[in-house]
Amino acid sequence: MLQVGLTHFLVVSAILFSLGIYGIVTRKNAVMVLMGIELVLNSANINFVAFAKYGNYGLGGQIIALFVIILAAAEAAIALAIVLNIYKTFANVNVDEIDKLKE
Amino acid sequence: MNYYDIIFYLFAIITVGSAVFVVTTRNVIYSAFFLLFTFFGVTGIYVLLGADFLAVVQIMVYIGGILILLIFGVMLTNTITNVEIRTGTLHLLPAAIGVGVFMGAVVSVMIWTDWKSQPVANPVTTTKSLGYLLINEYVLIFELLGILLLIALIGAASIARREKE
Amino acid sequence: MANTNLYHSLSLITPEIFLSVALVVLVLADLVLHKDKKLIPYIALLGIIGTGYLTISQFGMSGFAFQNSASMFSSYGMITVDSFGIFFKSIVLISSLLIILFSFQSEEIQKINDRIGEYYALIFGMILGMFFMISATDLILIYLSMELMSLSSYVLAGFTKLRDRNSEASLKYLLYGAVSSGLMLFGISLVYGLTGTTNLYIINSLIQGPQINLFTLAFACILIFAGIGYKISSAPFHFWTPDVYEGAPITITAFLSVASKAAGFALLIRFIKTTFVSYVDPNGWWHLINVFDWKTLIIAVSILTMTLGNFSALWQNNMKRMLAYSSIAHAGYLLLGLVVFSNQGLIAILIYFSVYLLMNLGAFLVVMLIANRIGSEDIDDYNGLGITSPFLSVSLAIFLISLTGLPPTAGFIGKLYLFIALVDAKMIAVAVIALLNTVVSLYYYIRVLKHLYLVKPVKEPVAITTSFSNTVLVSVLMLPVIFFGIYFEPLVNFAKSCLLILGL
Amino acid sequence: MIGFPILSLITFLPILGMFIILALPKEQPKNVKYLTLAITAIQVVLAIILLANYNYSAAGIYDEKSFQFIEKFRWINITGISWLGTVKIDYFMGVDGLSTPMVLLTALISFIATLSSWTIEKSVKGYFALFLLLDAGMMGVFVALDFFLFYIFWELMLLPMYFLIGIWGGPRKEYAAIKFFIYTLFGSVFILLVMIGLYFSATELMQDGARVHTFNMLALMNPANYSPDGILSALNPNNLRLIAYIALFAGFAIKIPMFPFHTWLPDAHVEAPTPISVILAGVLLKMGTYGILRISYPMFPDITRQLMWYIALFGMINIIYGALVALAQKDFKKLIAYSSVSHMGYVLLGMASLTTVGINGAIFQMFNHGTITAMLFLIVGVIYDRTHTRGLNDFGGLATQMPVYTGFVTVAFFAAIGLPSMSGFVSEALVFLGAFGVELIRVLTMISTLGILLGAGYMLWTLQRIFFGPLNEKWASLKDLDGREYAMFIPLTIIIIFLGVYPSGMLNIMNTSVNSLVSFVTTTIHSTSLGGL
Amino acid sequence: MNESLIVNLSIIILFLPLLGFVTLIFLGKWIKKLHLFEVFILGLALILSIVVMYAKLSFYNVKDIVAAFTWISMGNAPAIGSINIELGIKIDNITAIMLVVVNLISFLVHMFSIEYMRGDKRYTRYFAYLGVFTFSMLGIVLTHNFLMMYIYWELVGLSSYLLIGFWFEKKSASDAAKKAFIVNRIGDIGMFIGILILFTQYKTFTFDVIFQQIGLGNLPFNSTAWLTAAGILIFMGAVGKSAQFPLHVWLPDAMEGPTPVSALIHAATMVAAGVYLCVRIFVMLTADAMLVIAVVGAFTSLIAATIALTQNDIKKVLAYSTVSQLGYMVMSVGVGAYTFAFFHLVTHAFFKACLFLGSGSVIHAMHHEQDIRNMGGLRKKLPITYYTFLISTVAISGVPFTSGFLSKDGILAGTLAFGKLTSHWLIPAMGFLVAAMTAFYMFRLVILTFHGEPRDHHKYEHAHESPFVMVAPLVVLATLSIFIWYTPNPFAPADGWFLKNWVKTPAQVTPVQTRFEFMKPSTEEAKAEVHGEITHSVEYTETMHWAHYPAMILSLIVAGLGILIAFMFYQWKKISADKLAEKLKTLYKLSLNKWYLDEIYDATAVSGTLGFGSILAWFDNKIVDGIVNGSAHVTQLVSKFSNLFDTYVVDGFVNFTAFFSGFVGLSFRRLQTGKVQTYIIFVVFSIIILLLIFKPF
Repeated sequence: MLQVGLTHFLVVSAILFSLGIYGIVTRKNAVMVLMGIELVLNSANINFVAFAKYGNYGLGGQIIALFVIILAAAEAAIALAIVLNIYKTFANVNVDEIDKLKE
Repeated sequence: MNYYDIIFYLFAIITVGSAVFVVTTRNVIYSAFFLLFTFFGVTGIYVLLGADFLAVVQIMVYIGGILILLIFGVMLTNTITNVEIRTGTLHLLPAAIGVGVFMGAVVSVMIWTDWKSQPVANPVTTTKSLGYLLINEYVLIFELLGILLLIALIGAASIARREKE
Repeated sequence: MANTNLYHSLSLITPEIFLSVALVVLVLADLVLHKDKKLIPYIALLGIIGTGYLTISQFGMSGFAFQNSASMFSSYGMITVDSFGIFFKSIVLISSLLIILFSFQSEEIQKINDRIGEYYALIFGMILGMFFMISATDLILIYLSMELMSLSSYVLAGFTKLRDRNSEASLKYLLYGAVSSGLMLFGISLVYGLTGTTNLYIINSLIQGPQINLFTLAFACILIFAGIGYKISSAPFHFWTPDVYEGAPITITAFLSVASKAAGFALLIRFIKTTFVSYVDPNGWWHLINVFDWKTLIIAVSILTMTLGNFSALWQNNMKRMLAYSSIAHAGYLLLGLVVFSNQGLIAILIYFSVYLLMNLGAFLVVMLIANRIGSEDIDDYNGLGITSPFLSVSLAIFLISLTGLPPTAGFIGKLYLFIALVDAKMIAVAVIALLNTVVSLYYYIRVLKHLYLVKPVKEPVAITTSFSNTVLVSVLMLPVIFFGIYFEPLVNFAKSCLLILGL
Repeated sequence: MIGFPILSLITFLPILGMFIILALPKEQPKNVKYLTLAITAIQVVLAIILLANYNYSAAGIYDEKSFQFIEKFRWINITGISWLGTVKIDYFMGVDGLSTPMVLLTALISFIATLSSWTIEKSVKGYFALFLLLDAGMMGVFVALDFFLFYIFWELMLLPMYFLIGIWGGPRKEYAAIKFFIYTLFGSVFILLVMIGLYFSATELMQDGARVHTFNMLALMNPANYSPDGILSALNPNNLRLIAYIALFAGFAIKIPMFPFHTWLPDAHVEAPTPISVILAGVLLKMGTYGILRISYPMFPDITRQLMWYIALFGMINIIYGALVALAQKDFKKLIAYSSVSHMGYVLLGMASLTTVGINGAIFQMFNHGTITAMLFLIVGVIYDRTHTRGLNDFGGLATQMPVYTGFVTVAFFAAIGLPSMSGFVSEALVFLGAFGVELIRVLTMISTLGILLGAGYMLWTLQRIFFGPLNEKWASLKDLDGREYAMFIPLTIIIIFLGVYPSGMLNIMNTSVNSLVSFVTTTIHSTSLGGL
Repeated sequence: MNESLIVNLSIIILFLPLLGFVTLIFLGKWIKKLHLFEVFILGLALILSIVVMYAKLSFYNVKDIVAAFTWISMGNAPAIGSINIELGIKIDNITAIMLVVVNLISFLVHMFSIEYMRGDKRYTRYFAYLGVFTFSMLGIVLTHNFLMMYIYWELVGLSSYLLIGFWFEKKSASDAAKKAFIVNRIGDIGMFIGILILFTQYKTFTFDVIFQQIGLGNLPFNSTAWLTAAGILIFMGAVGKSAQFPLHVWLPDAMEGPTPVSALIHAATMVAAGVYLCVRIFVMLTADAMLVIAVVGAFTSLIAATIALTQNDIKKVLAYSTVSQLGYMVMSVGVGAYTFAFFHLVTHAFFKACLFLGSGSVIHAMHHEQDIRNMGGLRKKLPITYYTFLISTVAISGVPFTSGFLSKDGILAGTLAFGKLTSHWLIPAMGFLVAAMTAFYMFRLVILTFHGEPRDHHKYEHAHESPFVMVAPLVVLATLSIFIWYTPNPFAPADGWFLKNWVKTPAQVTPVQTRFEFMKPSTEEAKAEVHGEITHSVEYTETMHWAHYPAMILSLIVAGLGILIAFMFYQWKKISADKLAEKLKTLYKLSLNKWYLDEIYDATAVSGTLGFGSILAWFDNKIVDGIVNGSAHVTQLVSKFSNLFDTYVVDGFVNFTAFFSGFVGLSFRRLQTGKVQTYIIFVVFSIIILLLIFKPF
């Protein structure tokens, strides 16, 4: 059990994933919600890399992780631009207070 | 228990522990710094998994880029004079229940699944192979990512820039 | 990789290449022509037309591009070109063309004329993303193309920045989208872990083996479905839809409601068909690999989606929001075409989509034209417009009747084929639920008509005259709605010729 | 046979008229009215031509050869992928003894309703355009022989009806209009479903020998055309014929309207403008019973036989219930509306008998109810135009003030009561004769005869409350009928009395077909194996 | 005189009044004095009908003339064969006689009305209505089948409705008209069902065919019970039209119509149609049916007579007397005295018409005063009216040398024989009791009206004898109340030409076992002994002979007694009517208030139906509509949503799923909180749920 294998990495990733979701759901500040998203993406990346290594799937997993990292960067850029825009409009970035559109 | 294992646990604890702080601490700045540790931990895990290039990219892009971006975001969207930049939390209970169940599901999936597990030693360096793959098999995605970045650039610039009014 | 292979691949993705070039040209043009941006929409038009030409010239062509030379399944590539894909690409292109034409007319878009280059560049980004979504057969490509489309649409949803609701829409869309795609990515990673590949064809052949952990696969499937379901706004992943549709500029709302949904559907159908269908029998029935009960999932989701969409729409006072819920409901109807898992169902989806394109865009167009004039999308502000603005009101009435699915409009034909597929598959109960949903949907569509015609306005409503180009544009959408309602042979024939999904 | 496609002409002429009206300038509403009048008049002429060329001995029903004025050509033809098969839909029209009376009725009532629409002031163009569209839809329903075509026409008239009630109606018009719409749509989705089910269960033999799924009503009637595994094939042990029948019946029953689906009717009638009430009661309600006779009966003869008691039961409930509720009404129009419920019950009862006499009576009653109720609603319209009230207790003694009007009212009321020498009597009598002859529903029939009494009760009471007694001084200046109103009442009166004295004039049209229908429904067995396959 | 001529003449007779009606209705507005045309037409019809009667009775005495044509043909119906519904006429002796009776009385009433109705604002319309009535009545008389009988039956009802409600400005008149029609309809339903039974079995309406089939043993649904039922049900038509208990309540009210109308319709002809119907179906009546008929008739005559005793309205007295006499006739059919029933129908028609017209003359003279308590002493002022009235009264009381004596005596003899043969003694007892009461109340009427001192001097002063056109009919009718028209021997009605030659009891067709004992044919020899066609047993004939004299004597005694008592009370004032009334207060009140039957009906049937109607209307509005509609009550209970519901209702949004869909819609809408993180939580939970549902293990 304590012998580190694939499962260990996966469990870490699973926890990271869940924490990411938890962060996304509970944090008021939009920037911190974004942090949660980054955690989710990271956990997926760990999966890819771990699977690739233990499953002997070649470097495909790493490539995918690489793509995801790049994507995360792009997404973060856009996300922050939007958050800034929100800040300009609403003077705060509390996601739960931005609920003019509803029902 | 060998060194590999110990290092793994170390990084795993760093990763998970700081991630816990990331999502629980009320201070945004703290949170950002804990995120740094998380990313760092992930980097370590990458190294343990033999993904050296990825680890570097993780440090450069994530820690050097995204995290800085996030901190900028924090700075730009809060009054700087306010020393304690705090954030509230909401629906903790449903989130805790939902995520708890969810985590249980994910973790049990991870544990009980009979994954294919026949690790082979990675080549010492993966950079070259990755490069080769990038412009061969994954060239389409590579190009697509280029366009994606262009779009992100345009989009971010477009949305963040001040109106002339 | 042999060069011939690359050339072959490139020749199959000429429309996508052309799109990318057009995108770059747009960006450059925006930089060069920063004083006078009148030309830019025309460049965009040209780009669409060129892509359209290339797409249509691919008709009848089929093949795999970007084959994985390293794999033993080297014959299957990341991209598949087939008539099914071309159909949805055409849907996307036609709606893009119409959206660009709408943008000419939209006052919202007129106001951001100085950023028009970026606007079109982002639209092109979306189109490109959709194109890859439609034809991708590799999970990672699917994911990234979805992201490409999403990132563009996040920005576009908040593009005009005229009102709070733009920014809000864009933030909500972003957060929701990011979570959904994160879930999907996690699902993909699980599939990757189970099979060691992201290519759908290979996955298909691998999951037929006995060693696959079905629970994990189911988990992965659900996560991936969450990602796709969010794109097609099917319940329970639809929550963003009303808020974003209401908040976004109307042209983008229309675009999201048709094109992005089309891409999502194409993706969903291709994903399920390619990955989980073992074979198609001569009667056109798809036989699922017995690893995950997609049928039940989609039936449940479909019924939930249409019911939720219809019932929520009952209460809406904002036209865009009402149409958003209506589009959710329509996603539910469209899923019905998938639940039967047959070519009959597929044909129904294709027909329904063609019709949906016309009627939904038409409805949005009229709403936009009215909003241009009265500055409101509130149903209450429509009171009495039926008398003062007969053309727009009649057109809107026809579009809404078509959305309800009453003859003699094309909407009826769409529904008819869906129900034909259901009855053929002996899923009578589902058909009954769907039909009752249709009745419910009548409430809110007819409510608009009520406000247009029956309710006495408090003050004399403005008479909205339409310019010649607007009249033509509305007619172009309205006449086919009637025509296909009466004579739908060409529609069905077209759909019939677009059934090919390359697969095992 | 005539040299031109008379059925298409009679159906699509109003649509042509609609387009002309839309093109006419708004400023001269008179032109619009005259045009509509001309078109409906041409329809009447066409209907007469049709009748003049009608072959009384041709049966129709399930036999294409004995249908008349057939127009049939391929409308939709999507040829083959193996698994899809050929999809074909015909433009298939024709009339037999079932539909001809309805065509005549539709033409007549449209014409009368046009006359009655003369007082419409509000957006005349729109009104008459919708009116003509409605006209076309109704006519189409009665001449279509392809289920798909039938369904298109069936739904086509919903929307104009909605607007006609909703825009030109009374104070609660919106409510009434939407209620009408929702109810009818609710019914028609079931029809749609059964239609699709039938489509898949049966095939038609084409000229090239291929078997093709079909919407052709006549092909759907032939048990030999059902493939054994079709869900609506009697050979399929898990067939859904009973459920399909009930669904189909419900779809039509809403239109009739049959208890307990009738609640849309009083609202729609009360709120609709007079000419629309006239059309609604005169023609639209007939669509339900026509649909049952044309579609439910011959396509599901086995289930029909099985359920005839229930149909009769609902007929009885309609008769008694409608009459009793009518008795309690205080609004003139509502009373007439409930009387319609009651009278349509006779149609159901007659149909349930599955005998020549009963079904003849039922169809005849459909026609007669069309004319009589049209007249009753016109009567309400006349008084409402003048006084703007419909309260039964607001009047009194109008007979002195408006003797001619009272005369027509008396004729119409007694026709509705079923007084001999008026058409209503013959049809009611035939219904009872037919229904009583069937032992199964004899008791129900006997109870139903109470309707005769109750009908007399509410009608005469109404007559008394409005027309008799001392004149209410409020109405001392009411004018009697004018020329236009004469023109509406006289043809209807003549028809009512003519058919009362000489019912064969109408019965002969339907007789052959009804005999054929009855023998088809009572003898067809739906479990023979697929012929030739 | 050949058959077709008779048929043609009959058809002309039938349609002449209709022609009058059509002419008057359409042209009456423009042409003055058009009513004379109608009178002329009736005169013509009368002459023709006399010709027809003469021809029929002389040349075709035993042969029925039938002519028919197919009205509705339904071709070759599956499982049934050809169905042809025929209309046609049948002229037998009673038809021929009825033709004359109807036309004669109609003509006289027309004549009478010329003066009586003068000055009415709907003068011509009145004659038109009379025309349509005559037409319908002739139709009933002439028909050869049940359907046509029913058709004209209803048309008679219509004309009765129109004429009763002729002065519709009076609420009581329109009420009475409505009541008459509806009460009649109750009976008609029974008749209709009876006809339905017969048609179902025989696929025809024609009397002769049906009777022939019954005679052949082809019974409705092969059961004698159904035959009995058919007879009783058809008799229900007669119950309505002939105002038999319990449907007699309309007739007294019908006196709201003009008096000549009462004479024509509600005394002489239409109400007799019920008896005529009974006579027509006599041959198919089983013993049970006959017993029912006899009891109904007897009871009706008794109850009406008791009511007539105390009425003060001259027309009401006559009305109840009519009811009573109709009961007599019906009873007569029931006891098998077929010929006397018809005979009484004819004689009663004349003297009752005379009485009504006489009362009309009185009313006319008294300026529309109808209460006999305000009359008196009119003998001097209205001599002709008085004497004709008196003759008729004598006739109805059954005093010898009048037609009434002949027919009533026959009926009483019939009941007596019936009582003896079947031991149902109550029926003759009632018959004689009624005879006494009849004599009493009729003479009470005469005395109070014409004798003594005038009680309203003002009106008395202005009273004067009616003009010629009014008294002439009286004279004619009074003359017809003398025995000589019917028989040369005033004490032996059966010897007269009327009963001996013209009207004969037809042969029963019902299965033998269903008949009364005395209706069963005896041996061949016995049959030959009596009249050729009669199917009565020898005992019956003998009993009738036995009953003849006791009945005559008894009836003379009771009639005399009744008259005597009337004189004691009102002429000589030996006994005070008021005091007696005081003593028998309960009975008096019951009689005066017509046994409270109207009130009972109002309280039960009428308000019951109306109440049920209202309940159903409420039910329809609230429950049926409500279930589908989302009822307002549910709305209020769910107070949280009530506000929404109000807008919902006002919005015209209510529909069958209103509550449900509204609720569902609302709940769904609640999900849309506008907070994106909430949505994400939903997504997480959705995935968990989906996972729980779709776990493939």
